Amino acid sequence: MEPAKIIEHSGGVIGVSWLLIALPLLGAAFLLLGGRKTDKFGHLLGVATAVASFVVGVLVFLQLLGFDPAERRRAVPLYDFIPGLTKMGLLVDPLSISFVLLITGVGSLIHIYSIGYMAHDPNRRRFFAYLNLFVAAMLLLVLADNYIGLYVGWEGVGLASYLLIGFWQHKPSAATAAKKAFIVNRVGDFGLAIAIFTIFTAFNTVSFAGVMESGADPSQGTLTAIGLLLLLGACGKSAQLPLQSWLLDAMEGPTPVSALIHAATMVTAGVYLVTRSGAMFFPEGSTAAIAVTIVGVATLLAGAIIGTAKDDIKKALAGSTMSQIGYMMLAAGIGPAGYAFAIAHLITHGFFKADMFLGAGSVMHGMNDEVDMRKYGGLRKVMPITFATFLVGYLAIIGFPLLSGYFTKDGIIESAMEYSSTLGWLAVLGAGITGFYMSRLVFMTFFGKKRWEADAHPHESPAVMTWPLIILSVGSIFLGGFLIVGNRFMTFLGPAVGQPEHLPSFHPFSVPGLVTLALVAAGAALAWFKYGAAEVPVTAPRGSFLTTFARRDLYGDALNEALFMRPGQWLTRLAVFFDNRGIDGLVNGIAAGIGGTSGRLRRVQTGFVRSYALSIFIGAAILVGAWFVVGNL
Amino acid sequence: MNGTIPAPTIEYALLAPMLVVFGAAIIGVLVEAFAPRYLRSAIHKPLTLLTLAGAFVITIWQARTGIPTTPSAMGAVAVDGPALFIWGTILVLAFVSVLLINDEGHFVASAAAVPGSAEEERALTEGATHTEVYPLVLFAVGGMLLFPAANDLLAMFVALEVMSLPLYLLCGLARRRRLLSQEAAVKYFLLGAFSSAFFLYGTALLYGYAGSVDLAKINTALGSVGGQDTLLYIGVAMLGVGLLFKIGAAPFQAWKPDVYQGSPTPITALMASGTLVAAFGALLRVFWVALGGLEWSWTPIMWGVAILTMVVGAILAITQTDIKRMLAYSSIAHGGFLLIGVVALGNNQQQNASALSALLFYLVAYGFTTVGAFAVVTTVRDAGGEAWHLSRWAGLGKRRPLVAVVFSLFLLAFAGIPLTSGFFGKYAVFQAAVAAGATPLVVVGVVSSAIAAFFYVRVIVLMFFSDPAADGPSVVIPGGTWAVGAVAVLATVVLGVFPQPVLDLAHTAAQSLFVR
Amino acid sequence: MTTHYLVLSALLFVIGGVGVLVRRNAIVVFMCVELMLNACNLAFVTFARQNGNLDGQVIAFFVMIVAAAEVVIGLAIIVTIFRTRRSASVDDVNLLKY
Amino acid sequence: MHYWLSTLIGVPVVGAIGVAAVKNELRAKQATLGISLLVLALAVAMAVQFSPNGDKFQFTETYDWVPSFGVHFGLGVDGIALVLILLSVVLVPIVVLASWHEAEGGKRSARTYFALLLVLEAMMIGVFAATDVFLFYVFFEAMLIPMYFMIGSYGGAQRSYAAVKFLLYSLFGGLLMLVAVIALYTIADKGSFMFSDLVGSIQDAGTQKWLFLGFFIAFAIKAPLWPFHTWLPDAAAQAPAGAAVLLVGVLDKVGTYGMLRFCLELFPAAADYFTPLVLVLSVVGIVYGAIVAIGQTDMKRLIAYTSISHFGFITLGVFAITVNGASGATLYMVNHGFSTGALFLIAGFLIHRRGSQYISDYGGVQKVAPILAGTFLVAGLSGLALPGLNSFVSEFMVLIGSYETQPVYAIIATSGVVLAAIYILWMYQRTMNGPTADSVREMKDLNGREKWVLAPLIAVIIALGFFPKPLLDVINPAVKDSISQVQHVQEASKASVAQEGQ
Repeated sequence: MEPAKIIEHSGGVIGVSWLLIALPLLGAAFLLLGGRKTDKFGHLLGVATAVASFVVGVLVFLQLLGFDPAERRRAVPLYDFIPGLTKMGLLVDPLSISFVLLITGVGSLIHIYSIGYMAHDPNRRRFFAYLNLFVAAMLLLVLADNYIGLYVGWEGVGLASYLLIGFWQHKPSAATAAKKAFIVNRVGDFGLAIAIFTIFTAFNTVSFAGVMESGADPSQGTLTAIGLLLLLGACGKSAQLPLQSWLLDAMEGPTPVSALIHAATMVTAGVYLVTRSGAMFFPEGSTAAIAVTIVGVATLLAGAIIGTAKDDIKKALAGSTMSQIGYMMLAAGIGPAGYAFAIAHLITHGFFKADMFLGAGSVMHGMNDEVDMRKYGGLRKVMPITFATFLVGYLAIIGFPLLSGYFTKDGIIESAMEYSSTLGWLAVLGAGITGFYMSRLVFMTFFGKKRWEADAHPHESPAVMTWPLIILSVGSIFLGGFLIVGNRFMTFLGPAVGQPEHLPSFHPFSVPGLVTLALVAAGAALAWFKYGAAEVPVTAPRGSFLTTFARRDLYGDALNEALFMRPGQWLTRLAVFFDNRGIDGLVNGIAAGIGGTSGRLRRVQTGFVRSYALSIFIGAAILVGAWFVVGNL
Repeated sequence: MNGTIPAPTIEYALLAPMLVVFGAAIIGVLVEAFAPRYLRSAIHKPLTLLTLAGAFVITIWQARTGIPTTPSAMGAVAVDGPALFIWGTILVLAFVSVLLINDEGHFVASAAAVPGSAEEERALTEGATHTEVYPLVLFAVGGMLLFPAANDLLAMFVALEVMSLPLYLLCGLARRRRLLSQEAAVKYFLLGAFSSAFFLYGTALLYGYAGSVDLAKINTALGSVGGQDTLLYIGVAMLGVGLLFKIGAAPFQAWKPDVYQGSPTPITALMASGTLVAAFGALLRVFWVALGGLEWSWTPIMWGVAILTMVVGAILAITQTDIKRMLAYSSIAHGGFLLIGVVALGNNQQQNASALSALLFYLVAYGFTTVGAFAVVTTVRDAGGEAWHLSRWAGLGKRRPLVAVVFSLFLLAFAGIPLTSGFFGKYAVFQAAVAAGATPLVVVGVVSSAIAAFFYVRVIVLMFFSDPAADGPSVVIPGGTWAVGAVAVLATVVLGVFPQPVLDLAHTAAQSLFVR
Repeated sequence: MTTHYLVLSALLFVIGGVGVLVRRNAIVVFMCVELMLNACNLAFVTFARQNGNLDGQVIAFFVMIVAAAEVVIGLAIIVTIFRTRRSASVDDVNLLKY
Repeated sequence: MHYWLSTLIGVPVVGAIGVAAVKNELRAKQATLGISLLVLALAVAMAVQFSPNGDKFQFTETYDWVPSFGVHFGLGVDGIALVLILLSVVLVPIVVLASWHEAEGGKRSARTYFALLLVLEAMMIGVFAATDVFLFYVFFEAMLIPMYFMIGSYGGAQRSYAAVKFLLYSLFGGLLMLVAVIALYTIADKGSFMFSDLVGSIQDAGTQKWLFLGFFIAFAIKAPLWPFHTWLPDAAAQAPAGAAVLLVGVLDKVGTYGMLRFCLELFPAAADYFTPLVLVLSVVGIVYGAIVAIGQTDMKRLIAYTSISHFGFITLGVFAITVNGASGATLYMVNHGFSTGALFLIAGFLIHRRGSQYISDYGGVQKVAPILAGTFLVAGLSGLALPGLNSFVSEFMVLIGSYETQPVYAIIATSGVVLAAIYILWMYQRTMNGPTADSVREMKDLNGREKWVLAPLIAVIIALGFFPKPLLDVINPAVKDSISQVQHVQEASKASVAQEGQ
């Protein structure tokens, strides 16, 4: 089934859906421009705008549900953005509203959590301003009805991510990580930008509706090129190979940021992009779509491997995020059969990963911002709520039966199997590794003996931080089943992204499903033996070559450094040298040459009257000679 | 053959400006001879100024009553449109230069006294002055008037000498740095005499070729005489040497820096403006009236000379440290730019008129600016006279902003920056040359302009962007110099913003072309 | 027939010119210039003969007078500088250069 | 007959004379600010009367100036000129305010500085408003002089070297252009320098090429296009911040404006012929400027090199010969004026506080001066064309426009987007982030005057980022008109190729 037609809409809540973006944007502007005067209530205002946006989102959702499924794609024109190029408008459809609810919902929870987490930071107001800015940009990203609008949001979230990763900019590592995230994202944006150029050149429009309905029939090559370029953009934003390297460093940001941006929402923008463009540029079985699945699988394995070796709790979770997004990409590459699973997994992942990140934040909050899991241990007793919610998230991610992750991930694996058994089994393998590294994380943190630093006094976090955890863990438990069972989500999403002819049926005991469960269990057991039952050394053992390989992010940074940074620095020095000595040297050289000529030539003016007379004499002779020459021509 | 010689007819009215100047010069000599010493200065100053002003008024009157189309004085002098224009220009420039000369302190107390001797000391304490300067200047100006108007080569030779001989003397009369001044005089004299010998020999050969020294007849002969090309070529070349020497075109430019540097600055101003104008007038007349038929052969040579002159002038000026010497090289470069205009002369009537008017405009513009520049040079003084070394000018913009701004204006005009007279001058000449198909020459011209701009700009840098020295030079602006500066500024700005009236004038003058 | 006179005139001119270049004494240099002027005179007179008119001969008179005037000026200048420097060598006057 | 444009030029000229005559420095400054605001008000009043789809040139005034040369004092604006004039008149009061304490301490005359500023403003307006090629040239050259004095008298340690280099380089280009101007006049043989008379007067392609080169080199030096750029870092680094803003923000736009107006419209065939060359220079400039910028240690030099990169985008847009490209380029000229202007001004504030231009002398400024750092970041992000800020719209339009006809160049140019992130963010990190350096620990945040300087710039940067339509509506028709000439040539040559093929 093809995606439904887009209908222009005005009136109702959908007609003012721009409020979704405007509210947090105004919040950000007010907090940034208001300065210190707004310090007192800044965080509350930040939360209020996010929640208000969520309320609007719910109302929009409800109005949308009121329409016939085939009429649920509503375009809301706003204004003429770049005359001759594009108008700005919003597209409210099942896909975008799913994101809206995730972003504003999880976003609101994280806002609330941050009140507690950032309570002692002198710049809390600014933090909330940035969070609001992020929410606005992310909503623009998913709501824009055209690629340029999407691009604006796309880079906008990049900016917010930059600001938030570098929020503690006085730490050089944070500043560097922020810059790195932005630059690597820009590499992806380079692809996205060129994709948009190509789209405009081929279709003479950049709006989704325009592209879908345009009569233009560009060549297959063009379409593939657009697809691959979009994929490059998606890789940047979603930390997929080969543009994954920024995500682990991005953990320098405050933990709510990691939860909101680098787990639940922004990093999934690549999945959104692929899904949104799916019908147009990633048709089933096309080169571009295949590339998407390969990238997805490669990343899900790479992320999982990295996750196994990290001792930094946030980095381990970041590796996990990479890996989970790899699943989503894989699903998104499969086509209509995978879209619903991709987005559903995205949503459930948003819940359980945010849950775990916030949980990790809660742990750090109680442990003097210690992130090394080797210095945790046995925390389940001192932080019961954190532990409980974290455990829910953990079970959800490893796919413990009947929890959210179980349904969505299994859906992905099933559809991948159907699509290509190789990819499917690789995905199963990834699930097994997930079982290992997530268990390792949980055991090292909450079980075993205390390995705390002397001055650590772990305690449970305040209610403002634990309540969001509780709400998120509830979502982590039930959301998956709600969405998947009965193909509820697939039929909802269908009008927006298309759906397969035959809706899949859910087999709780399929072969791959059982194998997955077995592998996960094995992984968890291995983790128990190594990290639960055994003593965990406080300093990391050297480990094998493989461990080092994983610890060093599969040498991704080393590769970047060898391939881009070193040659880049060398090129920069060369260019500066060339500019100073070569081009400017030439300019100055000409000037110096003329000056030198002058200095030498003026010596001819000897001051002797006889030599002057000689010059006249010779001049006369030359003149006579010249006249004869010219005269006899 | 009864041996009667018919009395020549002389159109005294037409020659009046010249005659007035010469008459006044003779009166000046008589004043020197008979008037008591203390009165001389008081007589000379008004006399000279009134003479020049009067001659100018007569010139204007003549121009308004109608420009004659035939030569006067039995064909010896052609008072035609260009000549009248040039006369007017020279007279105004001379007037301005005399204002500069009037101010005390430029001339030696007693030229005969050995520098540093007791004799000189006495002359100084007595307050003696060389009032001979005034008749000498008038003679020189008279020569300048005759030079471009001379319609035969003999008259031209005589005019050349009448113009040059007083200048040789004037060059040696500087009050300060007398050794340099005397050296300038010797050099100028020897080389000038040397070059006029070439001029004369060229005249002789052309006389031999054409049977006449009348310019028009020489031109006629070009078409009719055959087989005498050797005489013609050598003659023309040698004539050219004499003329190019006077305008300071390369390779005959060597005297210019030395003489400009050594001479008393007011005299340099007179030479740099009046002599240049007169010499260009004569050059144009010779090449246009007498050698117009030979245009195809002198144009390429003129190209070469023009290029060489521009390049040498511009490049050598860069490393100069003496302000007057730098201006001398600048004058050489400008001579080169003017030669571009000469090249633009052709056989097409319309084109000739525009090239000629361009040259005339350029001469006016350049003349005023250069007088103004030298006037400023006289005002910046050290204990030992003018502050000649460029480094002494550092920070002048801070100490005396007005003087520095005025000087900068002149320098920018030299550089040809828009909204100054120099720009329109250059533009006019370049435009004429492009119209005549001499675009490559114009390209060389603009490249030279760019090089030349460097040393003008360098002086501005010194004046404004460098910090003043603790013992910087003092600035003394006597009344006459002040007036000169004002006139030059006015001319530079007005010609740069509203050039049309003068262009019209030059155009009218050029429309009639030189009388053939 | 007149060719010989012309050749002589040319020779005189060149001798004068070379004299200017090689002699150091200012007076001698100046005399060489006079020699060149006289060479011109000879040429004028010769050409007058050749062309059959009197212009050349008349010009010669003009030239003589101009030359005389030049002598007056020239000697005045040379004498002053001799008095100053006690030398009439043109090579000694080279303060102004470059 | 209206007198809008001559009034716009006349007011600052008269004002400059007045300011120079005022003895009291404070009065002089206030007067300058008042005059520049008056000019701004007048310009805005004029702009609202502009009708985008009306005549090509509006508010025209034509007087004979030098009839012998066919020169007119001809003024008039189309959309392109109008937005650039608006840019100029908006920037001048800002610069006046920013330069309030320039030349204080009595060493140099502040009155002169402000008088020069007003003279420069008049010339900037004149150069964009000139409809007579000769008049354009006059303004083109004459505007060098006030800028020369501003750099040379009020600049940094190397100021005289920089000023001379700037002047001579520009003068050289200008003189080459003069030859072309003369030749244009002569060959066209219309007896007039009016732009409207000269358009289409040169038909011969060979002649067009030579004339094109004459104009183009002058504009390429002015713009500055690689490899004629080396004067800019010196000039911009040495100029006082206010002068640097006008130099890079407006003066250099004359070059790109000239390309669009004169090179394309007067010599369409040559423009078509030279397009590949110009495109190569543009993309080299984009990448090269960015890479060299990354390697700079001096803040102002860095900003200057980023401008070289940005000028590459502008010329790329102009010579893409598409409406989007050229409109984007025109909008880019305006946007770049604002964003680089802001960068220079903020860098100037920083340098004024710390007394060093070297990036390494800073660090952690954000902690002590957050507002300063924030504005710097916004300006910087505008410099790297972040969506939502003004430069994005123009850069995207340029790229999309050039991609339509020149995909390869557009792709290479797009890599500049990545490089821009590197040079801006790295500079920001080194100056603003990290532990606070001892030398900046006492640094004050922006004061009231400085906030007033930056507020309008930041507001414009953001407003144009979301709502560029008012400018684009004015620019688009004018640009269409400008490039249509070249498009005709391209179509004709395509048609002839097609014919040969048959």
